[in-house]
Amino acid sequence: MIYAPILLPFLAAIVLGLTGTPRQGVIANAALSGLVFLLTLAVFTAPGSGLIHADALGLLFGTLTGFIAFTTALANINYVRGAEPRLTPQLWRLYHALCQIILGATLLGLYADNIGLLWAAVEIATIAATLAVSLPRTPSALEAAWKYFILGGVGIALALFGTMLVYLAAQPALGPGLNAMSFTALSTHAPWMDGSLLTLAFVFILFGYGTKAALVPLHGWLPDAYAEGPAPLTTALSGPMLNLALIAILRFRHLLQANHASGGAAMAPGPFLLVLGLASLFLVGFSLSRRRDARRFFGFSSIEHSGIAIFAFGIGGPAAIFGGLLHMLLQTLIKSGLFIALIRAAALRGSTAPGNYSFAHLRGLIHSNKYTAWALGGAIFALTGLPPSGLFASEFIIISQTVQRNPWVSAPLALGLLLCAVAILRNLGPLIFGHAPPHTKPVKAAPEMHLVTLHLALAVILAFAMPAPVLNLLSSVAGALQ
Amino acid sequence: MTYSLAHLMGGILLLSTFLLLSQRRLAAMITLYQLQALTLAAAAFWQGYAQSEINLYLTGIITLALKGLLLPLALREIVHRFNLRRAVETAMPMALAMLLGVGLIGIAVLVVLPSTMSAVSLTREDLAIALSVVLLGLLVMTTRRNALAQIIGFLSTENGLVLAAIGMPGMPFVAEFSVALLVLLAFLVTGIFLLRIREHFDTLDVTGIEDIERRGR
Amino acid sequence: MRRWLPDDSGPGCYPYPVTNDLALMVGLPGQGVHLHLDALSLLFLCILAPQILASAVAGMRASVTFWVFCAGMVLALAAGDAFTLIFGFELMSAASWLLVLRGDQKPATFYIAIAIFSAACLIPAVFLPASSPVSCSIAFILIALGTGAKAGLAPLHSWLPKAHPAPPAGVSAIMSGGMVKIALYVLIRYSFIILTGAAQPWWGVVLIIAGVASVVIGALRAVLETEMKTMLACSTIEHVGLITVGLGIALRAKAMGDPALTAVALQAALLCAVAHGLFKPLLFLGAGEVKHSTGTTSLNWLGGLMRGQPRLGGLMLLGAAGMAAIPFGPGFAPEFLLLHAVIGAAATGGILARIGFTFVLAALGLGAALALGAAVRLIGIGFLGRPRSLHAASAEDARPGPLFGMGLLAVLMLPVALLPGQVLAALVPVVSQLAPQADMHPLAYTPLPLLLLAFLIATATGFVLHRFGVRGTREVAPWNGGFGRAPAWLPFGDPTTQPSATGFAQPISRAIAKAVLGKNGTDPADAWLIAPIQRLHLRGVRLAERIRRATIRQRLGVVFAALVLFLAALGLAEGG
Amino acid sequence: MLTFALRLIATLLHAALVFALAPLLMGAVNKFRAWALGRRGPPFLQPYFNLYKHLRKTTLVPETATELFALWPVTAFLATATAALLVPSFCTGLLTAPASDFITLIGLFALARAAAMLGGLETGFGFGGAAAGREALFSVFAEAALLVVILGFALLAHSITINGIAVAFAAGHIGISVSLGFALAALLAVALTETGRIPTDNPAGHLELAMVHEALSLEYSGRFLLLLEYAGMLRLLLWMNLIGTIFLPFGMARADDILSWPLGLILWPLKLGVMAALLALFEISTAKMRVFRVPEFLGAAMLLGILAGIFLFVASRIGT
Repeated sequence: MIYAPILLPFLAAIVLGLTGTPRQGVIANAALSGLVFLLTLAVFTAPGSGLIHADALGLLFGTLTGFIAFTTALANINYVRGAEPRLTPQLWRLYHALCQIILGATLLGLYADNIGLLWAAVEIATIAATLAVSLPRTPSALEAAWKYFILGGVGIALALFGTMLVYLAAQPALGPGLNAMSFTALSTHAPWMDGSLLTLAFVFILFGYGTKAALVPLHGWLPDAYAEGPAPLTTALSGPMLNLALIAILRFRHLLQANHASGGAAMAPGPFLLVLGLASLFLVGFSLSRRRDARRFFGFSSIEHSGIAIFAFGIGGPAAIFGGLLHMLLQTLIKSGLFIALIRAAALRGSTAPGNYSFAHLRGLIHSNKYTAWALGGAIFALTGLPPSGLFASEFIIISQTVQRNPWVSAPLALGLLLCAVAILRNLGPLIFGHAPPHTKPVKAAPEMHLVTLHLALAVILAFAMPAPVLNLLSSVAGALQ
Repeated sequence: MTYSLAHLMGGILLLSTFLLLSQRRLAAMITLYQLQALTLAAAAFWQGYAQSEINLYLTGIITLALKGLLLPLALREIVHRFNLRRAVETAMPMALAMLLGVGLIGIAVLVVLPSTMSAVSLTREDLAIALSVVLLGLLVMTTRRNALAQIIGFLSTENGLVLAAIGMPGMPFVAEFSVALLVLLAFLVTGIFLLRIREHFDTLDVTGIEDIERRGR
Repeated sequence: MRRWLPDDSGPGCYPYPVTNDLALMVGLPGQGVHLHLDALSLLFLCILAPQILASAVAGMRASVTFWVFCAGMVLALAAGDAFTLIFGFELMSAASWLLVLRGDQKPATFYIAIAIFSAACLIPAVFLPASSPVSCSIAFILIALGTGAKAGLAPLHSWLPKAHPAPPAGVSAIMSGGMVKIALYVLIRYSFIILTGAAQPWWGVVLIIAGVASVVIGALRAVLETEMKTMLACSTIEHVGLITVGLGIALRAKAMGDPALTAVALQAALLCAVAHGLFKPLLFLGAGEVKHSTGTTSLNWLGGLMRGQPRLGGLMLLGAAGMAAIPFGPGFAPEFLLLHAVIGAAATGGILARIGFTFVLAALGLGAALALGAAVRLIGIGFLGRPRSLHAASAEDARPGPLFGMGLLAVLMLPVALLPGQVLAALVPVVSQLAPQADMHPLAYTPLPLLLLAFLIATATGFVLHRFGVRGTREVAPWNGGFGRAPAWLPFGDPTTQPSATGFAQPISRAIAKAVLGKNGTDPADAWLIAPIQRLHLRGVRLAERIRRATIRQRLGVVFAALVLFLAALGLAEGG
Repeated sequence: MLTFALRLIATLLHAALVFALAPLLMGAVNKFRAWALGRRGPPFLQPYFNLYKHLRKTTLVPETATELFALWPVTAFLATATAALLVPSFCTGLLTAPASDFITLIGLFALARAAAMLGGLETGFGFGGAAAGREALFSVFAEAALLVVILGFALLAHSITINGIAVAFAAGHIGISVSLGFALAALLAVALTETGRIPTDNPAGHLELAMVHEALSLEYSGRFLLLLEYAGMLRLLLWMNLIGTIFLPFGMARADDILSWPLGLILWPLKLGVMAALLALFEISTAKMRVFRVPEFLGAAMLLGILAGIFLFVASRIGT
């Protein structure tokens, strides 16, 4: 059962990559993504065992990934219709294949119980994403892809080195063999691992997966990749990829913490994570003010949210981890909804090609279409964590935990959040309510706006009326990974 | 005997990486890289013999074939085709780069020092060497402006990774397979990139890209 | 009351046993929402309710955002735990931000920045452990900063005159009359109830200093501003300052164990909140109607509105009487109590404190007279005299909705104005809740006997005038210092011969404003606080841009440097 | 019961005397000033004639005035008159004593001033507006100075009602101190400003540009002007009463002790006469200030008031 949602996208990628017109491809892509989503739900009944088996964290984020992939694929239908002439049919085939590969790789990473497999999944996802960014074949897209490739490649190399060091550190406890690479075995035997090697490993893991999670100063690739690639693929679908990297860091952090807490030689993981988290918050807070391109802008905002999650993991303790995971869940929902709306907004103004996402081009959206404007505005607003956005709950938990566990860092955290939120909201007014460019006519809303509303509503429900099963699941994860 | 020989090879690898750092010319860098790969292959064979692991022999063969022979050939082809025989300009004075290299090795040693390394065939020194090679490779990447030189730095980093991997006792095959895959795919993608970049910038020099970047947005 | 100051079991300690309790279904995951009403929150709900009603009647009832805004305020007041409180508080800020944004985009960013700043102070403050006096003091400072920023307390007030005039009048009314009260409610809630055990006299001093600064700056700017709504917003700063001075004196007196003074100061603060919650929305609604009928709220373009809009003008006169704190108006009793409290406070504490209170008294006198000047200017320039523009000349009376809302507030002002003693009696439970040992005396200011006196005098004078004087009046051309009549095409005379709002304020501007405000009348908070922060921010932005423009190699270099740095730190930490 | 009756009689007597003698006091000041300048001056009763003249004149209303034109003089007069009833004249313990809180008094002053300023702005012509702006400026300092001054009295007398202060000061426990001297100077400065005398304003001036109080009533005539002028006279009497009660408390009667009345009734006009003479002397010996010197003048008064307070604290008469 567990293999189905992982294998299906890879198999589908082969088919989609070889045959089909763009229109057939996009329908097939949507149908397949929907199927994968259902399969991720089905995995709850049979989480599997051995090399690939999903724990509660994997299940939860796997479902989220499936859901996002599904909604993105649905929104994709309209996008491809509009953007069809921009790419050759072969490239569209590649595009759809890459959609499926990224989905499959992300699910593989989430469900894998093996640190090597996790690394391989991240690598596949990175290569696929690099290819995806280069798809438009424009100089700036190639440049962005090149940047992504170099920085991502270095990150992957560092992550591999870290992975090997973890294996080495596990030798005293688990001995050689596959067992020393299993998360399940590692976390139960963490106290007996070689602490100082584990710390060294963690630094490499942090830099490796941190590059993938786009933590400052490892973030260099992300804004350009967001801005230059084909919109749905590199933006909406990338949220789950960031989550994958963050979850990887969280899992390794738990090893270090467990070793440290039980008196091992490992250092506490907190300071490393806090430094990177705060650096992300502040750099983004300052960088956002000068952004003119909306996709780059929200790329930076993704960096911010990775930073917040990492910060929460750095604070540690079940509640902060809970807050961090909740933040990731909600942020992914909101951000992918936002990008769906943003692509629609660009379509309202003529074209969804990269370069049509500048704020000056999109401004006064309410004069083009009210529903789109409100949905986009709502999503942007939700990013800031002001109520009624769901992120308020997660940020509230994180700040409160920070104050109780490490009061002094709550000041820079609060300041960083303030900076980012203000920088985001500064753009919201002109974007939604400003004067539209001349000759703007009202346009009808597209059906995918309902998807955005669904995303936002889910984010609110998940934060403020969390269903008991989800709460239990998240709580148990947070408790286990504290 | 086992350890000292493994040691020796690690030492050669480190030395060649260090020399890589000091090289200005692309052709020489490729030669050094080739030397590195060959040493690595030998180390893999030796470790395979010592641990009697069939996987390590396989790794050795892959390294020898792909990194020791194929890759350098391809690199030389690129140098030849794009007429890059001229000296490589570095972004940093050589002396400073070497000094930094020495510093990096120091840090690698310092970091590895506290680990206990019990019941492992890989010694502390081996780990320090592997770490040094990784770091020096990264240093090469950051001190060169030329894309090809950066790629060579990256490749040398991967050599360091493989050196570490072959020393790990009983490391499942997954890792080596992944490394091979990475090298293959990485070069594949790089090749595509290089061609594209040639298409658009008429040169392999990454500075062309940087110019676009500088315009900002 | 649950978890106002959460212990370590705060929202921590997951996993929680999940029950089927409805309260746990909504709210913070696993924690739920807790509501709680006591005398204090009921008082503020009572302050809030008429404003909301009046604004809704005045034309805001169709706006969803408006109702969200109100819901946020009510939720903050009804909150029984920290999460609900701050959720409501920020919901209120966010909704009002949207309303400000729809009105005027320029101040909206500043406004939301302040709102988030207050959340960024409040959330940590709420969760600081109450174990040591130091952490309690830090919590208090954070609470004061967070609520002060939202209430418009100096030096964090400079957003208020920019943001409050931006939205429609009904929203401005509630922002000025209600929203700042919610912030003060949180301040009262924490400083008097939750942190009560740890309260120290200097907490009160902090509030007094901030309050006095607000009074002086707010009142001074109120006299100088020419936009009616901006001027009203400045006056709000002044009244927030007055309330805060009262709270500060009460807090200090409570910590020093002076029950009588505590009671007087608390009564002053609460009564001021009640009164301000009535007349300020009234004035804002009126300003909105002025805007509606003339298209402007600039006093320099108005004049003579009393002729075309007698009902609106009369209601505005009542509101202005409250704002000016003159006897028989709703604003006098709180001012009276407050001055008594300051005089009482000057009789306590060390010599420095006493001298300080002397200055406080002087500053409050200054503020009161300036507020009077502002109110006179509002009525005298805006509603009396001759029209300064055709729009003002042709203004028709206000629409029934807003007039009804204003009338409602005016009717509610009557008991506060004429029966302040009875209103204070109704506040007794609140005062006892805030300071259980408070020692309350009846109010020495009794408007009704004074009114009786005035009535007797009026009767006697009227009799004399009627019996011995010449009756009736004759309408003539104004004397105007002997100037000739204006030509026929200027039915209201030459507008430029009339003193303008700027001209009225010119003596004060020349004599006082130069000393208190910066060049060109800029707010000192703008010059000394906001501008440096903006410069700092700009520097950060430039640095971030430089980082962003890095080439691939430089980015790689940064990654590499960071890695080496982390490794070196690791090596030093483990090896050293 | 008897006490109440006595107090009622005293209050009625107080009211009658205050309302009847206010114009006379104004006449006395004018007469003394004329004498001091070596002129014969108008008769003592001249203010009564003036008021009667206004009573017999038709009241003119400018076309540009609003319906509230009549409200301002009436309000200004009523506020001043009410205040005048609160301040004791020849005896303490009037029926109005409980309401004679100093802050209520300041409030009534403010009300009267606001009404006068609005009256000045009513018709929308230049002089009234300019004068209103100046009046607003003066009041800023005057009110602050007055508050600071009464702080000293309140702390010395343990009471903020004027009656209480008068009783305490009359009891003679206070003695003479530096701080009281400062307070007197400050109070005099405020009183001169409030009553519109030289050096802040010139009641006899005829240049509209330099007027403050007079310019506010330029458009009023007939009975409105009567009310405004009468209010001015009452204000002068009120302030003299106030200063007399606080600084010359000797010989003041007690309302419930009818035997003390005669002395009080004799001493009161004497005190008023002396003060009127001193005022006249002061007025002829100083020049009117420029408008923007007045804030400095009043600022100095405020500082004096603060100094009075500080000396009071330093003297630690009231604990540390």
